[in-house]
Amino acid sequence: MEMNLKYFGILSEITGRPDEWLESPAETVGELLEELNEKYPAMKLVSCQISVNQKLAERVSVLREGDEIAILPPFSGG
Amino acid sequence: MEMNLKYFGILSEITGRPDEWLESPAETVGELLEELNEKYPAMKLVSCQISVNQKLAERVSVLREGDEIAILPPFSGG
Amino acid sequence: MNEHYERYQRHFTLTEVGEEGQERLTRSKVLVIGAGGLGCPVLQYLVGAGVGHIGIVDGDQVSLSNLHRQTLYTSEDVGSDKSTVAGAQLAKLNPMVKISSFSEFLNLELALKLFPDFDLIIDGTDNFDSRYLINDAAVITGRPFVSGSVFRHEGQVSVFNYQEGPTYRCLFPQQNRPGFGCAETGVLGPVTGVIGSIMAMEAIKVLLDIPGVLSGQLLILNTLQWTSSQLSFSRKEEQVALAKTRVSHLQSFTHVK
Amino acid sequence: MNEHYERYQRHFTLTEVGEEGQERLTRSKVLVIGAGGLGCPVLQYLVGAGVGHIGIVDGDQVSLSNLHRQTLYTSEDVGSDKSTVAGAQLAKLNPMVKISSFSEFLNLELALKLFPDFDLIIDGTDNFDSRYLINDAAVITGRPFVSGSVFRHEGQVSVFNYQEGPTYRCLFPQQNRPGFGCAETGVLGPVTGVIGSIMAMEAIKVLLDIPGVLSGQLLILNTLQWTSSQLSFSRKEEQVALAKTRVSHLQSFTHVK
Repeated sequence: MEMNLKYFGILSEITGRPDEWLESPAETVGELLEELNEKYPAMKLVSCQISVNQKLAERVSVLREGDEIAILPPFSGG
Repeated sequence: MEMNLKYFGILSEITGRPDEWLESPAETVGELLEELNEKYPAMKLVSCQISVNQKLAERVSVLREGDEIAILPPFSGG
Repeated sequence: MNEHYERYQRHFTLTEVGEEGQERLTRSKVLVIGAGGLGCPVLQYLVGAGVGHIGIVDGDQVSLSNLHRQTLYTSEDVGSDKSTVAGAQLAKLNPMVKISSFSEFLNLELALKLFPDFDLIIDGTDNFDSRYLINDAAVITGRPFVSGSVFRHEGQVSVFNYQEGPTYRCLFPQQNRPGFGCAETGVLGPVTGVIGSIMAMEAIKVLLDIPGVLSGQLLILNTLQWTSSQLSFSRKEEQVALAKTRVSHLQSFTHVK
Repeated sequence: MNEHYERYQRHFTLTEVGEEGQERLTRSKVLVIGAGGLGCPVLQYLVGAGVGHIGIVDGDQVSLSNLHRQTLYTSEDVGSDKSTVAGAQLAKLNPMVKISSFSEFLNLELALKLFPDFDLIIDGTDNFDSRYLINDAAVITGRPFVSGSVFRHEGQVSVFNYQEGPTYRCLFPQQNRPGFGCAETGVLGPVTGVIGSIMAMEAIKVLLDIPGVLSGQLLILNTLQWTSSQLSFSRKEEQVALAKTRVSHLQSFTHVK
């Protein structure tokens, strides 16, 4: 399944890009996260939330072809 | 043909809405403008530009089903 | 009254404000936590707009490295308390506004004492501890709060605990992992200017009941590409309950002391 | 040098600035036309960022109805020249920046005299005559300019005449129809804060060659919904040529005089 990933904040530095299309066997948000943690080990260190199609998702949320998935850490700066 | 119109600045006040879907026989930007000027006479008084799918268009530009058409006046305030 | 009319003239022709809205702003009380890169524009525009009472909480002193983005301070102010300097400058901007400065870092006791006196809280702090603290105190005291934050060229804004809407913990449950502030990562002044101004706008929307408040919506802005996205999220009662456990901690703490 | 390092500390850890970029800012010269709602944040952030030389052109005096959005002024300044007051306040913010105040309204002769001394022009004016004038003088003198404008809760920003890119006339050919400024229509302070801060960011991008400059792109922002759109447009040689006809007018005018 192909998905459109968007990386915010420090995640775009960890992954080296602001977004990418990813072909993945992951069927849930949790599975996708595991795959990403393997691909980008530094990602494990960062607290972040996942949204699917502009809506906050849970680890158990099911993914569909073409979903837009944003991975966003909270920011603290002011 | 159905088109998605977006009105910026004073135009959203003239038309009473920020956007609308319009069923129109217009085949070019110029023809659409004529139709709008009839529907919203006050529009004639305002200097504005038209963009089609996020690109500045000319009066002769040809329209297609589902086009996103923005009507934007320059702003002067500061 | 003439000064009132002349000063707020640009508000009277706006349907969203008008004379009634201006009257409402004048009766409003807003507490701004953090008078830094985000707090400065928030304070300037809320004091300019004529909010009746503004509280400023910041225990920090002005440093040279603040000046590129913290527009209420000058080189002469280096070393002075931010909340005091900001208060004095804002009083000159609009003497019709009552300004209270608190030169302290926020803690739970101070938050629970101050929040009930204000209608709306602004979180312009620069660390996660303060953000969770503000969230929890806002939940406990039943106050909405506008929250903004930046990371390099990106910013986030949302309004939490507004009309039974979701809280900060509903979006970002607390996790023991590192965060990143301005000091470590660097930031350009205009980034805090954009995000702080957006926060001021949201504050005015909350105070005047203007539709479209960013409640249950996180606005994320990239200031290099000017792309924005909005992500929606819902209230989670277990996260709201978590905020309230703070009170019991405080009570037992106070008791033990 | 120690002050330099401490003051710009938050820039040094940014890959887009760094020590080299800071050096470049220090050598840059920016002329800001209009020290009003848009000009104030632009000036504050560019002076804060350490741009070497800032010129301010504004023939207006501070009035009470400016104060809600023009954050460089206080009640005590009412009646004084904006460019003078702004210059004095900005010098306190960052004494390392050279500031030149011109208490005049821009006309073509002044523009053609001043523009060649600066690398970048900022259009923060509040009327169409000035906007076309700045465009034409920028085209004639070969200077890029950052242009921002607001209408109620909406704002527009673009960078014109940047690296052979399109000009203001390529986007909005001159037409004899009415426009709308802040005085007639009203505006909330944070709206000019957001748009002015965006303009300051674009200025820094131009000065430091950071990719993504809004050249050939008009950013339109709605501050009630926080929706943004970007519309692309191209250079039209006949519109660029039109700008240059201004010089012949001036030459004949000067000649006749």
